[in-house]
Amino acid sequence: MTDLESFRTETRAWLEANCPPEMRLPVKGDEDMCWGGRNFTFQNAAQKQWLDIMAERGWTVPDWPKDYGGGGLSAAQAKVLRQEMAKLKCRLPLSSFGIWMLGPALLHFGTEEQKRQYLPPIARGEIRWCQGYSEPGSGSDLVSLQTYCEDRGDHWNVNGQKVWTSYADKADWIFCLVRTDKNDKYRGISFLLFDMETPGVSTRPIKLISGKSPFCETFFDNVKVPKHQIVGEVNRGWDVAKYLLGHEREMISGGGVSLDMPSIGAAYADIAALDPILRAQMAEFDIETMAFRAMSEKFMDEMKAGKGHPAQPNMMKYAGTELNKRRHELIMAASGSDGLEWESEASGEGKKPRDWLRTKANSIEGGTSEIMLNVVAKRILELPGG
Amino acid sequence: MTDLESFRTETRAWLEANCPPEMRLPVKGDEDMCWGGRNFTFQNAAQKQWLDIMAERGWTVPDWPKDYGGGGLSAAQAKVLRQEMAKLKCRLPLSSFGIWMLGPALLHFGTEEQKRQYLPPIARGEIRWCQGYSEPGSGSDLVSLQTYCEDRGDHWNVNGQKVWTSYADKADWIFCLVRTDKNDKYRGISFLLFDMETPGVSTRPIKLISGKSPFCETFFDNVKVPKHQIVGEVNRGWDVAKYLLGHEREMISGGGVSLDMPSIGAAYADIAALDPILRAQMAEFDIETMAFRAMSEKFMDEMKAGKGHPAQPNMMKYAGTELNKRRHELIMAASGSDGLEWESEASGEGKKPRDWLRTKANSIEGGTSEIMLNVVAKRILELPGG
Amino acid sequence: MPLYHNDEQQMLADSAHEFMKSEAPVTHLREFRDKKCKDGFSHALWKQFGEMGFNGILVAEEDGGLGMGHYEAGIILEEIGRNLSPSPFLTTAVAGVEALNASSADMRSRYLPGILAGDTVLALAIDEQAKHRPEAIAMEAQRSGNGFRLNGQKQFVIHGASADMIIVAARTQNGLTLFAVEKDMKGMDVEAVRLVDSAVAAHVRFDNVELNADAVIGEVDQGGAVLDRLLRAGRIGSAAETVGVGAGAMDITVRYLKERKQFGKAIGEFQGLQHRAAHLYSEIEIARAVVMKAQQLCDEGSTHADMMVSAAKAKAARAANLSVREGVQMHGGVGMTDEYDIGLYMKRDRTLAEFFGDANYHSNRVAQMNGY
Amino acid sequence: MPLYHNDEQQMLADSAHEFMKSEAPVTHLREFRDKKCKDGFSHALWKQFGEMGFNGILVAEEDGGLGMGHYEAGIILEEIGRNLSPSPFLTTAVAGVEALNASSADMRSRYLPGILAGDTVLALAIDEQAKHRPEAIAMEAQRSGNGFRLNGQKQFVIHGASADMIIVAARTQNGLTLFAVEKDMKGMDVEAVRLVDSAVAAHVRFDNVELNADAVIGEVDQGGAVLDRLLRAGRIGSAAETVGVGAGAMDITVRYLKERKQFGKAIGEFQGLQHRAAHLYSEIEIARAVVMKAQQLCDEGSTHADMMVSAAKAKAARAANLSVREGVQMHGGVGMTDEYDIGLYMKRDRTLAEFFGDANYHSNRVAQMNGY
Repeated sequence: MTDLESFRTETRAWLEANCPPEMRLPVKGDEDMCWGGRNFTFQNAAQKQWLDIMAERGWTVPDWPKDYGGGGLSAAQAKVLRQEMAKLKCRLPLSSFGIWMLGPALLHFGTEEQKRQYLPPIARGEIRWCQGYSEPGSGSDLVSLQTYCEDRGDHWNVNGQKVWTSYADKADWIFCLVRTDKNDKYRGISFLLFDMETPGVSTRPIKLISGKSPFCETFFDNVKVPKHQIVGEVNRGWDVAKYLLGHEREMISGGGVSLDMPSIGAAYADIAALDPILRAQMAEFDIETMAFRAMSEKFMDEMKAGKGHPAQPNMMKYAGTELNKRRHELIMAASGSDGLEWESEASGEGKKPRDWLRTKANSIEGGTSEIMLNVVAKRILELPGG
Repeated sequence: MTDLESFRTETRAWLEANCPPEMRLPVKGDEDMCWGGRNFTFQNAAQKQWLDIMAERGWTVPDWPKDYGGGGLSAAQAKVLRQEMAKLKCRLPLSSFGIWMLGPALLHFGTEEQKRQYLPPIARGEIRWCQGYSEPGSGSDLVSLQTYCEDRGDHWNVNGQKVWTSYADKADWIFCLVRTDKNDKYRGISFLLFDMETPGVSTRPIKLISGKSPFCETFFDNVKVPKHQIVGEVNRGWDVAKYLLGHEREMISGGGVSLDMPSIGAAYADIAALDPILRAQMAEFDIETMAFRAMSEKFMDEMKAGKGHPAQPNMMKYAGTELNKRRHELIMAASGSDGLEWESEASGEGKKPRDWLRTKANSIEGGTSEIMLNVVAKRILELPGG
Repeated sequence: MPLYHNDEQQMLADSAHEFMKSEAPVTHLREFRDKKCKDGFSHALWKQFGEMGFNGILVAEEDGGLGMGHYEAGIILEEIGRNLSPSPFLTTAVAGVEALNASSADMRSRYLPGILAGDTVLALAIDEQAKHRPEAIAMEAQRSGNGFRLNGQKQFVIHGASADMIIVAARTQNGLTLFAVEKDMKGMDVEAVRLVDSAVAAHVRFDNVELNADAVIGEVDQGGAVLDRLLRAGRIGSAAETVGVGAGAMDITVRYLKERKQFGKAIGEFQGLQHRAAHLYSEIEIARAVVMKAQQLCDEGSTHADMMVSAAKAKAARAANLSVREGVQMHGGVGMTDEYDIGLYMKRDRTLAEFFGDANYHSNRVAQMNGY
Repeated sequence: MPLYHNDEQQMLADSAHEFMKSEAPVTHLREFRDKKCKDGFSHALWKQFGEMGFNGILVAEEDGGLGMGHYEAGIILEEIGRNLSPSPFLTTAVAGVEALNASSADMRSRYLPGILAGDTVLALAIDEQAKHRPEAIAMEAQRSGNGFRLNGQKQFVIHGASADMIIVAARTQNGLTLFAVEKDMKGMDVEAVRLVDSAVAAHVRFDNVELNADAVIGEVDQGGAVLDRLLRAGRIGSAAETVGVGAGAMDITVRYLKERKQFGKAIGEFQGLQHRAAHLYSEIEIARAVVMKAQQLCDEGSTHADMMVSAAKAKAARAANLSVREGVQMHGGVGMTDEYDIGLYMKRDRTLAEFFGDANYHSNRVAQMNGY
């Protein structure tokens, strides 16, 4: 038996013994996820128990070094752990922007001190982070951000506003892009960390067309931040941001379309039988789905083998999100007036139309379709200009 | 009886008496049209007779002034003449770029001398004109034209090349945009007329993807042109060109889609019955056709009433040509392998695929779809930039 | 008739434009929505519609109306669409009135005065399933004494909970019959549902609802023709409103393209967006043209009217759907927020798309009418 | 299996790429076309295909072939598509060989050696009407002595006039049977027709053509399964060639966007064209992925192969059609001239679209397989 095989056997045995049955039920929504943090209310004792024993082994962040609260697993071992958790339907013990975004940035750009200070509480689910990138005036043109971070000698003083800060109203700390030099667009941005309880920080949730959302507007009014809470060099925060944006787009490109999305025509065969035009659209869409599913498989295979074009995630994000929007347009057409109900028990308080409306953001968040196409045109097709 | 009504009665009687029966048969192709000119071979005696008697009344150009060979009819009378000719299925006595393009330009910009010299031979079908606008390096960006026209004191000396000069190999004279000032893009262009038999002029037909075509490349190698053969002021030829481009686009916007285009699904009902996806596409297309037909009617009505936006022909040209291309894609799909035959008697030597391929030029010639969209964006929607 | 407004129509358009802009703009919809207004529209506004004379457009002069046509009704509806004005105009003064125009003098005098005054509200109970399919009406009205007994269910009855009268289509022995069913009849169960666009529709269940013979609109078993008339008016009317929604969404989007700056210039300077905006303009113009053409054919009583109405409904739906989708996308993040109006256009477009049959339904209908 | 070439496949791809580029590039097609070459392809090139070993990809090792799969055949076909190389590879070495693989050892030994050597050319007589519809084969083969008598007609028989053997699908008493019909049989009338892409197809009429029993491919009445196998190979093969055509058209168009200057800059700088080019790239990538997936499923003998093959054929056709349409449009005027290559891609795309069923046919097939 190879080392990896014995690791698999041991892992499965441990998971079977330690993962509480409640944590092996399907995740139905945000309420079933563990986000951690100072103010988090655990769904039940099992959720807390599962977090604690996984954190103890470093398996909330299996491939982080043990010194920073991780499991110190190799990539191959981490994959085995993921596979075994999937087989046993174990829930993620902890979901966190700290794990997905700040962690990788700190591991790559942070000082030894910063890693020791910030990573272990992330791994243990003690501190919940949010991300402060977008501003009202800087969406696609992120680098035009205006939130100003002034050097006051012994501290930074931050003034400005962020938008689309997911769960800002629930997070403990924020990692944030701020302007430290007004005269240099790219080399005037820094990557700053601070506590959301610092005086001068306030948040306001954003209501979307689909209803309530985790997104917030976040305001900074003379927020004082200690000097050492910058990641990387002062004025070189754009390097950190670019590194993280790559991460985000890969996440989204993977998540846009479910890989086992079934035939939409089969799901609405009764409607298709009555509406030959919709049937034709569904047939075309089923083909698009099958084709994109194959593309996703190819993309993943190539990524793993280091073969794909580095800008390919942009293409995937574009195609996947546009496809998902189209899917929900078809669902609405198939659902007719049932799909219009917004406040009724039968409709689950408008689940279908809210889902449909929510998909419209897919091609905006994490880089608009237009930005994706720009990147494909320039970096893959090498078209000139701009 | 009003004057117009009696004009209608008289006109119909005259047409019935004078239009030869051969000239009342449907026009099946270019070979049934009378283009006139020095080297034109009349199809038959009737064609020549019809041209001559119509020219005698000035009715080859009914609304031009009588002094220049026209009929001197009012707009209302000219419309009555068109209507009565349509009712009796009289063919056009003369088709000519001289009538459609140069004539209007001369009437608007020409000197009295130029009008008296050039217009009557156009009206009588004695001189056939071609148009020299596009150059290999200047397609959509017409104003970048390079054919250079040098002032040699007692004459102009022309060097350069034109493309897409329709029937240049059959025309007697050319009206042509040339550069007279290399330092001013717009105000360095002049509108020049000269005989195609002038030494240094040569032409070469262009073969299209659809087969033979009336288009030519035309080369000028030290062509000497008398000084007075410029229309309008020297260096102000762009004004004339813009005036004419407006004419051309209106012509094309009207001509792109036949107004009584029948249901494509009805025409291919047998195929539609076997292919539900094609049927759905045909249903969508029939709706587009009906809608565009209504739009054409509205556009014409508004134009006549002086109500439409002056840039609306650009929208019509865009929408009509894209629709026509789509129509031929559907015809090809419905025709299957029969529609692939290129050289066979059964296929009329590939009429369907040649027509299909020819439509691909619709959205390029007379201003590309991209240029039309630019104009709509800027002049109608008033979007900024460029 | 040329395809543009004559002077009288232009005056009507100007007055409708001013009226909706000042009395029922998008803020009016927001206010009603946020108050969770039970009926989904303002009765005071409906009264004003009456005062403006809008409600009499399709009512004959001898019945106290203006005796105008679908073209003029469409002028009002396009402005309603452009402002997302919530009102029972389409169900009551357009589709409802067209059905009543086929009814007896007695019935006309029962309902038309209230409609003209902006007092009475009508709803239409046609659909029985999630998709519009009037060919397959299954609900039955059985003879019962001098009258009828209704059993069955209807859905997507817009304004069904607030209507004074609901026009109900049901099978009778030898055909279809349309009934005028007053509110609160015994055996009726009306369940109000808020829709995505904040309109309120109802599921209506009929359990042995007893009707008098005078509830019949037109003749017994002859309701098919009346229903066709009602549907034609509803379809071309909703198409006109749809064009208004599409045009309104386009206008605010084009405005946003001029205002919003990214990468140091207005985003409307980017050719990628310019071309899509210009294409959208073309689609909306064409949709408006076919809607106007269909209105004219209806008003002329042309035999081609029915097919052109379906073409218009389908084309308007496709164009407006493009407009709201492009609208949200071009607005970017703010387009997803409730604070901006573009999402409200997307929601209204969705409801209108289903009302009186969607683009697919009407495309298929055109194919069938063309014999394939 | 991962969805990218392994080392062996990459070597094959490199050699096919080099071979087509040097031996059968677009100029090769032009030369043959302008000479009005009777067969529509070069027999010398076909011989070279044999020498390169391409023709043995789908032939079993025991029959002298390489025993590879559809994935590898697709590698050759994509390069054929990219270079518009005229050859009988698809009909002979792909679809034809797959039918022969289901035949007796005797028949295999009769034809496979000639195919492997690049001597023998096969054609396929399946379609009887303008559209591909193998479900509705009407042509009949009646028992006659020890053999059969064929009557009927076939069309769109590519290489039908130059083929050494034509595989003919016909109805027999209890099913379909496939026959290997040698050239110049008595009663056969072969009318060659030049197609839009300069390939030569034939209308073939069979008037009491007498065949021996050994002309049967596989078993009598069991031809349905053989035909399915032939069609599957032809469909996924033509899909791969179609991806090559689409990718080739895209490549020359993107190159043109970088070269052509208007308004003082390369037209590829205009965002309107950039976005369309990037979208096109996305479509071609996705089409290639689904074609590769379908090839793999075929090679694995998966039960999902058939549906994925139809999806691949449909998607490849849509993507390549977009590519050639965008290609001509983005080339502008010169795209309409015979002098530029983009029009040749449009023409080849058109023929490939119809070969083995078009996108609509296969979309419908996917819907049916999904039970709707």
